[in-house]
This record gives sequence, structure tokens and C-alpha cells, in this order.
Amino acid sequence: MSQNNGFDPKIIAYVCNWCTYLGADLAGTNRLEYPASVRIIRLPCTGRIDFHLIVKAFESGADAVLVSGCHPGDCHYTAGNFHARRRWTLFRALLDVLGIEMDRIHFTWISAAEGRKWQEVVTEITEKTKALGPYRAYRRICEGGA
Amino acid sequence: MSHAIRKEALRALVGSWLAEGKRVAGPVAVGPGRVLYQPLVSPERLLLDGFIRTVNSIKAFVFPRHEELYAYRFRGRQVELIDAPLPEEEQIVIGARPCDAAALPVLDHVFRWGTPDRSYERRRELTTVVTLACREYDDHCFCTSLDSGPRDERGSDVLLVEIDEETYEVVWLTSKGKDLFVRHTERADRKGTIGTGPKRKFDAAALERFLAENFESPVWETFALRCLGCGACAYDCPTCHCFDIVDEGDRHGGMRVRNWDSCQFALFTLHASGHNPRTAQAQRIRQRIYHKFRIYPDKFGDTLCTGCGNCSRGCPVHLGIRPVLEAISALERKPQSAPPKTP
Amino acid sequence: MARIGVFVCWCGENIARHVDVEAVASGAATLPGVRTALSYKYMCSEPGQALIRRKIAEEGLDAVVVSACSPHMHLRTFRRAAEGAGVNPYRVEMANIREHCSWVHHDRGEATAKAADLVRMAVAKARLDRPLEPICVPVARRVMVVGGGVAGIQAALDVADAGHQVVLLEREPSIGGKMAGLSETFPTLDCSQCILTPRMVEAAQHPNITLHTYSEVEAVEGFVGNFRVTVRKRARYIDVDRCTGCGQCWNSCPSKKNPSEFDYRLGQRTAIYIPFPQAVPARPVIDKDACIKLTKGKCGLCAKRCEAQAVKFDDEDRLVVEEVGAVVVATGYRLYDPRTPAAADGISGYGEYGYGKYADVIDSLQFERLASASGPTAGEIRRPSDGAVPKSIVFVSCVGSRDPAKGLSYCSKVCCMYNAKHAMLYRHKVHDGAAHVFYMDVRAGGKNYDEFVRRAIEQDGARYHRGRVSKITEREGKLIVRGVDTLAGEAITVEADMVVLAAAIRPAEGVERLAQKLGVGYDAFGFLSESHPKLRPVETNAAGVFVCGACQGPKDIPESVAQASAAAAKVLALFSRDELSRDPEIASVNELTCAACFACERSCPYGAVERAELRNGRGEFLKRTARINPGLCMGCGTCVAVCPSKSVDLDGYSETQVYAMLKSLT
Amino acid sequence: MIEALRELARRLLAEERVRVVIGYGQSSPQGPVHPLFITRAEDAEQLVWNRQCFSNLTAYLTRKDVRALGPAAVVVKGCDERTITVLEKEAQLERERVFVVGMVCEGMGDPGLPKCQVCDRHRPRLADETLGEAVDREVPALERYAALEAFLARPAEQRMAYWQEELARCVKCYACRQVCPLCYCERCIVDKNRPAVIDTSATLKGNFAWHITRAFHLAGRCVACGECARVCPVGIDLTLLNQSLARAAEEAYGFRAGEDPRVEPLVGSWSPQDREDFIR
Repeated sequence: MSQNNGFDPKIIAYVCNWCTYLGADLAGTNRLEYPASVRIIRLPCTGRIDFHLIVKAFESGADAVLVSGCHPGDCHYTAGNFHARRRWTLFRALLDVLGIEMDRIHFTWISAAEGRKWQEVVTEITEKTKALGPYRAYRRICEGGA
Repeated sequence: MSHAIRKEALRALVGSWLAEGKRVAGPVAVGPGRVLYQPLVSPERLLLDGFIRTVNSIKAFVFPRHEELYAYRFRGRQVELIDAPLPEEEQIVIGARPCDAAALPVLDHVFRWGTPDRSYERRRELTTVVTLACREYDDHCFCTSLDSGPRDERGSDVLLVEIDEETYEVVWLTSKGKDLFVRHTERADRKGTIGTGPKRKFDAAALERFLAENFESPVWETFALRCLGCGACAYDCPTCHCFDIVDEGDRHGGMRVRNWDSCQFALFTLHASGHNPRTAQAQRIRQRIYHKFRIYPDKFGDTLCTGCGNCSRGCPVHLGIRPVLEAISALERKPQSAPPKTP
Repeated sequence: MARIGVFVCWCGENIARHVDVEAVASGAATLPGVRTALSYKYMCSEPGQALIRRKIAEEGLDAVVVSACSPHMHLRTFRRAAEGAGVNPYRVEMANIREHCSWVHHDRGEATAKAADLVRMAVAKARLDRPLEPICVPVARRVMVVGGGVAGIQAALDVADAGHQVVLLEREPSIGGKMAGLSETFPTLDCSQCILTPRMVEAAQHPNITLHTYSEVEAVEGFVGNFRVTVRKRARYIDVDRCTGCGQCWNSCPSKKNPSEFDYRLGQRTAIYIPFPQAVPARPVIDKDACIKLTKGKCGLCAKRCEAQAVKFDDEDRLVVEEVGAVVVATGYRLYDPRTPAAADGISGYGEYGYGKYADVIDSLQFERLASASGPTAGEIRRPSDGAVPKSIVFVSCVGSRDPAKGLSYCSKVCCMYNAKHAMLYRHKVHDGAAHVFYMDVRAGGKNYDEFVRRAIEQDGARYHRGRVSKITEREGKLIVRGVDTLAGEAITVEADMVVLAAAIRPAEGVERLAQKLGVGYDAFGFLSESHPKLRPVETNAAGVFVCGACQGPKDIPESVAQASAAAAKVLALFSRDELSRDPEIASVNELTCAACFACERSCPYGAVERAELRNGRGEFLKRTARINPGLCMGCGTCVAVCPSKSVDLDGYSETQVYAMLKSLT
Repeated sequence: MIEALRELARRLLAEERVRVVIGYGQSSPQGPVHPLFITRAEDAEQLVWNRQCFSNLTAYLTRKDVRALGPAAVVVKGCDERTITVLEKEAQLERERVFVVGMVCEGMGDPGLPKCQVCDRHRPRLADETLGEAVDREVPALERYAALEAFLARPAEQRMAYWQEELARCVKCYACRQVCPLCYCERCIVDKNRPAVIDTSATLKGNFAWHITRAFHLAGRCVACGECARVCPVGIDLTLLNQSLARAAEEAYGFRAGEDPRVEPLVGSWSPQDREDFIR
């Protein structure tokens, strides 16, 4: 992991319990290797994932955030991901105007069957985040004082 | 004879302070029609004319809105406490208003009372206040009603009084102030002159009488309807000094910090038990007036207000102290039977 | 402060190979709230569980973190173990250091560091777990079986015989599935229809079975014990209740030349038809694309002939809601189509075999119809092109199977057996015919299976060539099959009259959509995922949904039937309870701070938020508030996300817990 | 218009249809205009109406001490009245307890505020009684978001730098929150301390968290009355944040907060067709 000046990105993944978490389980069962950069926080549903969690992840030093759940129509709770999708659409607009680096916030639908997609997504966002480097702008915010 | 400095020379002097690495703060325009005391990055941004006063006050330079008290670190199952370093940088506040500077001795009473506040003390020592006497006033100004005025010298190290459009008279009031200016002034044969300040807006003696007897008066409720319960008045006030202490940290440790707080917030007095002794805005407004004009005076023999009017100037609904005191003063003049005018 | 025990599992070598479990345990021991941390070879084994119980007693633990596999695998196991020692089961957390770590990160340093992080997160969460009591909900003792093939019929009958209601759903006009079209079955060569048809009739007539044919699952709501399944009953254009099945309609239908689905296009049927004579229900459907009345507006001969007046040209799809407590998926398989490459699946196809190009290259299910007494040739082996009796047939194994380069990586499992059967049946019917079988290995594991293959070779003279077929061409009415015999080490060419391709078994069309509706996982090939390949082979990760038959993986009839009975047994176990206990990880409102904006109410998928009033001890109104109905809340937490003042929280995934986990990563 | 307003206030109070009229007052002809509460018919002459009537008075409709007075009449401009729709949808007021006095408005401030330049609601539509005559003009959505557009034309790093500079001034006086008619929570999330979702410190970190939260809590709700930015003592232009969300709502869902009382709130409803081009 040291090809990028030893920078190991810290990526927080908020995933739903029923699809993406199981997708990641499947990646494990199938021994699909990927970078050890992601720390999963398991939540019941993408509906539970609110914008504070994204902000908090950056405050906690994340270089990127992944939010992932069931494909539309597959929500274990029928509509949690539809609610979430609408909120994210709006939230992204806000982050954009603030100049938050949108390349550091990823949204995916990964089903319980998509172990390979999990592997691909984690690999890709890890590479992308490595290329971007540490999220210095948010670190500056956190260390900026008053 | 007096000491004088030309305005360009003053600006150059500010530039030289900055060049020496000193922290300098003064009025800066941050937006259309909005002037705030801000740390200066260049002397050009310093604003000396063209506004009545800033919406904020200079208290932030001795009592910052956010201050680290000490750090804590987890060492296994032990907690290690580390004192926050005391400030070391000298700072100069230039262009302060007399009503800002006069607030410093008022704050001193609080922070030097009992156990002195180390970081406040240190900041006071490191800070030199260069005050600019007022030539203009607005409806919000009421310093004269509190026996202060446009060239009140309290709290200042240097007082600048305009002689003409080009020149200030420099009055050094402390050795710290003198050191800053002594080699940069010229001798002048004129002194700066200014007016008598804003007209008196209420009778302080009447206020005293009213507060002695009207803690339970319904008048507080009429003011409270309009108040939105934000903290703009307290945060813009040069003398308000309430704070909240919280811990902020991560798994390795963190910081115990002190942040400004305001008695106008609904949860200011919320107890851990869930009880809140001041549930109504009327109680909170009353508290603010009583603290400034009765509780603090009883304790320290001074008033917790310099009449700057910032509480009204920054108020979203133009309330603040002056309208309240005017109404009270009017009540005291009138027979008690008449109900207060709707604010 | 919590008293937490951390138990790090080696999972044999599974975790310990890539994660330094000792380092993870000793690191965990220093975390706030942790009283004890140790590792053990197999934490889920009985000695492992006993270790947890003993430590709970010794150390007075009130919370447990097991650092092992996925919580979907063993959280329940460890909750039970901890509960047995007096720890509230909802104060048990798992750190998934196997699926999410040791199996996917092979750098020992990185894997160990991540495992330590995962444990720290789990400890941070466990520290804040509240003890909870399970919620009880009643069970609807009614099962839906999706798929009316042999597996579905078996599962339906087993449950129905036990006295519970069954809703049997079939996409085709008749139940029976693939087995209804088979000729004779290995290794006994008993007639497929003879053994299946009585079961079909039994299912149709069973008082506890409601049959929906020509129907599919439209939507699924609810949860174990309380599913609401919306069924789309496709327009049949026949009033099934009126129809007597007399046959006047299909006998009079002028649109006769429609390829028969049941005969895999080797035969023809009318536009109004029953798929095969023994169809259940014995009620026709109208193929709306073939019907002259429905396409051109004239004809209507069938309606005129129908004395029961059962033909309804204005029929439309209907949606029916069935409330069931469990679902059994038995949707079976389809054959891989060797013709066309499927780029999406990474299959490049077997164009060189000429399937679809040469009429006499057919697949094995088509051969079943040729060999079946009820088939288009009445059981005589005649080739499709000219109806001649083939004197030489080549059977090609593994078309699509076991071929990761061009096809599918898995073995379709039943082809070796039916190839032998086909060779045998052909030789029984065409005594002078030559039966060539190209194979890679002969996989004949099973009772009397190998003997059956030996019989085909030794008694019935099937000629087995070990090797693949490389190309099939046609020359002067003959199919030239070029292959290799790897045992002889030579290329061989067989001139054949007919070629039968043992195409791979794939899950039925559209099973992914169904799986998504049910919340069941499936693998890259579309086979449904069981909960555990060994210990929970017919359960899925969606509670109350079970699988059996070929939808879960290729299998033969005996296995499918065994699995169906197993699924039925699981359903019956579920139905043996009056109520189910549900995880109490649900939302609750801080009614004092709730602003009563009811954003939660608008976002709740279950209508679990109620508007309530808060009153003091004297009954005086204080404020309005949202309130969660714990019977309806399923714990998705959408309300938490939309609550502006964060006055709703979700047990098990509370705000404090999530933030504590984040903080543990700083 | 002013006489009609005073007359209406007098009538409403005299007939006891309302207990309080929430309007605008002015202590001196040059002094600032401020909210005014009239509880006696004879005080109605204190009401004023001019180009300085900035406040969105609907903020008072949810206040406990104002509600305690009884049924209220409130003076609204076209921009303000939209909050009433939102408040009603969110179960914060019973429409029948409020008498809405609509004032036809030619714009506030001199020169007019930016929001007034693109106003398409000079005449209130939902009021119980509307005073004054004027015609609305349609404003193309793009024009409404012109300031936002211009800001978004800057590169992301510059936007970030801008906000770092602006938000560094925030002292967390919460005037933006308190003045907002839609920030009616009794216990704001920033005051929640278990867990503390947002740092209460007025550090850059705490200020970003706060302003992200304040703005996003108004997603699909903010009616663009602009009060938050107007009252900010340190002059932070919060309308840019609000506008970004309003425009996203309008572009993605054709939704404008408070426009149509029949439409369900944006957050809390969904459609399977909602766009998701950003989701992989």
C-alpha cells in the first residue's frame, strides 16, 4: 500500500445490513481480495444513514466516505433507500456549494449477491482516494480553531 | 501642546507592527455596510472612518469565543491532564471605541475576582488598546445615559482624538501605550475635539428605583414577546462574559474548552436534572437587565454595560437594552397605573 | 462502566492465517470497559461457547464482543451462548474479522491492523448497548410455495398434509415443471409422468392447497410470520371456474401452428391450449399473441364452441394479496442456450456446435420429449429435420458447464446421468443405432448411479469417448462431429444423424427479481444463496424464506424432493410456534424533546409512528409528540435520519453508538 | 394600505376574532422597523407598513408565549406566507387559529433586497385577507438562482476557501436559527449532548457542522425569506446554502417549498423514478 508516499486512505463505509453488508460478506466467502482501507459501520438500512454521519466521518479524519445499500426496489424495509436517495440528492447540492470534494463521497447500491461489485468499488475508491491524497481541506477545518 | 499623528503615519505604524510580527486587530469591512473587529492582515484594510461602530466588540481579544482550558490524554486507563499553553503573542487593538475599551475594567472585576483567570490575565497584559474617540453616534448609542461618553478613557492605553481630517491627537494613558507611539508622533499645537456624545436616553436613577421593586412586574412579558431568544446581544456586547465549558475529543483524548454562552438561550439554565429555572423568555430578559444593572453593580460597584448599543444594533428585531430601559424610564416618569406601551 | 469480554476467534486457520489473533486480543484487553480478552481456535464450537460462558461467570461480564465471522453467520449463536450465562443477548456484538478481513486482506500487518480497528469499533458499540427484551408477534400459519415443479409440489404437499394452508404459485399454465416433460428417470427408468402426475393431482385437490397457475409474485411486504405477497394472476382468458376442460375449444382452434413450449418447440399447439394432456389444472389458456381473435379481432371460434361460456376475451391480469407466514422458493431451472454468447455473463457461447443452425442438433430436454411416450413423436426417436430415425447419435457433455473460459464454471451435476440414460433409451428403441457420448469425466455419485452408467456402457453398448467436441458441421445430411479422445490420444470424427447437447443448468428466468423482492441473496450465476451451505441448506438470510430444488443449485429429482421436504420441515417448525420473537432493535422517541413535526411519520415504511399527547401526572396537556408503535416498527431507522432534533433513536444502532464507533477509529 | 391594515387589525381585535395582531412597528420615523404585538384595538394605529418591514413575522406563530395569547393575526408578505404552508404541513399550527393578513409588497429595502429583485409573489395568495393591488411577474428559475450560479462558477477549492473565511467569523449566536420560522424545535440538535452531534464550539469545525446542519434541516422547507442571512451579525451570506438546496429540490423534483399546500413535504416522500445519476 505504499506506492503513494505511504498514504493509506481512511475510508468510512456506511452500509445497510441486508444488502451491502452481505455483499461484503460474499466477497469474503469468495475470497475476493481488496485494499484494507475501508471500515464498515453496519446500519439496518440506508434510510438510517443521515447527513450527520457523512459530516462526522470527515470530522473523524476520513479521507472518503462510502454510503451503500440495497438497489432501488430491494430495500429490506421496502422504501428506506428511496428516502435516503432523495436526501442524498439534496445533500450533495449543499456539499457542492460548500466546496466539499465530491470525489470523496461515494454512493452505491450493492446487493447481497454483488460480492464482486463490493470488491471493485472498494478497490476503485481506494485508488481514487489515494490519488487525491489526504483530505487536507477538511483537516484544516477541524484544526482551524476559532 | 500635544502629541499628534497623521492618519497615513498611523497606517504606516500599523504596517510596521504587522511587519514586526505583532498581532493587530481593528475595524475591517467584511461585507456591504458591515464592519467588524477582525485580525488585520494588512494596514490597508483597517477602517478608521465612515461607520458608527462595529457590530462586535473587542472583548474577543481578551476573552475569546472559544478557548482551550486544558487537554486530557488517555494513557491506558489513566487520564493525563495537560495545561493549555498560555498566550504569548503581543497584540494591539487599534480603532477601539471608548465603549469597547471601557468594558475591559468591567470584565477585569469578573475575571480577577477570587481565583484570577490565568489566560484572561495574560491576554490583558499582552494587549494594548488604542482607542478612537467618537465623533458620530446613532440611535443605538447611550453611553451618556450611563455617565460615560465619547472620550471615556477607561480601559484604553492610548486615546486618539481627531484634530482634523488628516490628524489625530495621541493621548497615551499607560506606559504600554506610550511605548507604542512615543517615537512616532509629532508635536502639535492643537488638541483633538469632539462633541458631547449622544443625547441622554433614559434616567439611570429611575432605572435603579424600578429594578428595586419590579422583579415580578408584567412589563417583562411585554418585552419578551418580541425577543427571539438568540445570543446576538450577548455576543456583540463588550461586557457580557458568560461561558459554557465542554469537552471535545476523540479516543486518544481531547480538550476541555470554554465557549461563549448567552443567558438569552432557552437552555442556558437547564439543569442536568431536567429542571429549568428560567423557562420563559421574559425571565431571561429580566435576568439580563438585572445582572447588568443590579446584580453586578451590587457586587462590583460598577455597571455591566457601557452604553455601546450593540445589543440593539445586532438584534434581529432591534430590541436590546436601550428600548427596554427607555420604556422602564418612561414608566417611572408616568403614574404607575398606565400600562406599558407595547414594545 | 461496562464489563466487556472480548473473544477473538481463530476460525481454525481461516482467521489466524492472516490476522495475528493474539495481538488483536491483547490490544483489545487495554480498551476501556474491557475486563478480559482472549483468543480461541473455534469460538462457535461448544468448547468455545463454554469458554465465553465461563468467562462471563468468572469476570462478571455484562457485555460480550466476539471477534470472528459475519454477524449474519453466528451472532445468534453467540447471543444464545451469552444469554445462557446471564448476559442480555442484545449486549453481544460481533467484529467481522473473517469475511471482512482475513478472507479479503492477505497482508498480515494490514489485516491485523484492520481487525484491531473492527474490534475497537465493536467494543465501543458494546459499551453502549442497552439490555433489551425480544418483541413477540403472531405467526400466520400459511405458506406460499413459489414454483410448482416437483420440488414445489413436494413442499406444498408436506406442509398441507401437516394441516397448514398452502398457496402454490406456478408461472406456467400447469404445475408439473420440468419433470412433467421428462421421459424416464435415472437410475430406475421409471416413467416420469407416471410418478409425478398423481402428485400434481393430489396437490390440486388438496383441501389445504390454493393453486395459482399462470401467476407470478408481484411484490412482497412484511417479514417472517407476516408476509403480504401480491400475486399477479396473468390473464388466462378462461374462466377457470366455469371451464370443464372438455377440449372443445382447443380442438376447434384454427391457429394450430404455434411452437409448443412444453415440447421445447419440437411440437406444435393451438392458440388456446393446455400445455400437455395431464396438465393441472386441466384448464386451457389463450396465447394472446397467437389468438386470431385477440390479435385481429375476428374468429372467436372457441368461445362459440364453449358450452360453459368460459372464454373471456376481455380478461385482464389480476392482483391478489396472500398473507402468509413463510415462503418456499422452488423456481427450478432452465437450460443454458448454447447458441448465443451472453456478454453480461461472460459466456462466449458454443456457436461451433451449430445449435439453432442445424435442426438435428438439439438439447437434452428436447431429447427427453423425443423419448417421451407423450412427446411429439409418441416416444419414437425421430430427428427433427426429416423425421427419420437416427442411426447414430452423439451426446455431448458439459456444454456450458465446467468451462470458465467460455461458459459457466460449475458442474451441472445431472448431465452425466441423463447422458447415460439417453444413450440407453436410444439403444432400447433403436437397436442398431450407435450412441456416442463425449465426456470430460463421468460423475455418477449416488445410489445405484455408477451401476447405471456401467449398464449403459456394458449392457447397452453406449460408446464413451473421453474428450471434448471441437466442432460440428453438416455434410450431405450428416452431422460431422469432430472431437478428441484423450484416452486414445487421437482426434476422432463421428458421422452422426443427430447431436444432443447436455446444456448447463441455469436458474429459472427472472429469479433475481424474485430474490430481490424476497430479500434473498443469490450468487453470480443467479442461484439463490442458502444461509449456510452445510448447516442451514434450505434457509436463506431472509427469515421465513426457504429454498429447495434447482433454484439453489443444479440437482436431480431425488435431491430436489429431499430438499423440498427439508424446507417443509423448516416451515412446520416455524408454524409450531404461536408467536415469533422479533429482535427488539427498534426506534423510540424522546417525547420531551420531540418537536412533533412528524417527519418520522411521513418517512416510516410501516406506519409505526403515531401522534400522541404528553400529559403530566394530573392529566394536563403538556405537548404533542410522535410515538413509535413497537408492534409495527421494524427498526429501519429512517425516522432517526429525518428527525431534525434527533429525538428518535434506534436501539442497537443508536446515535451514541455510531458516533462512538467513529470516534474509536480516530 | 396602512389605514386599511390598521382598520383590519382594529376590527379583528374588537370582534375578538383574534387576541393579538402580529405586525410591524417603528419607535421613531427614522428608527428601524420591528415586530409589534397589538393586543388592544386602540393600539392598532401603532402598526406601520413601509419598505423596512423585513421581518418574517410567521416566526412568532410557533412561540409558546405568543400562542398563549390566543388566536393570532399575522401580517405577511408574499414570501413570508409560504412558511405558513410548511408549518401547517408539519403540524406546527392550526390554520384556523391564525388570521393571515396578506400585504401586497413591492419589495423591501432601498434598493430592494436581492430576493425582492426576483420575487414572483408580490401578492400573497393564501391570506385570509389581502391588502393592496399588484401583479406578480413570473421569474425564470435561473434568474432566481443567479447568485448561486455565479458562486458555483468558482472552482471548488475557491468555494471551500470562501466558506472557511466566512464561517470563521461565526460566533454561534444562533440568530439565524432563532429568526427562522421553520427552526421551531424546542431542543435544537446543536444543544443535544448525548451524543453531541455538533461541536458547540464556534471553531471552524463546529461552525461547518452547524451551518451544514442548519441548511440541510431546511432542505425542501426553506421558503427563501432570507431572514437568517439578514440578521447575521457577522454578515455570513447563508442564502447561498439555502439556495443550493432549493435549487436541487426544484431541479430534481420540481418542488418549491410552501408553494402548494396540497403537495407533500419533499423529505419524507419519494418516487421510484427519483434520479440517481450519482449512485453507482
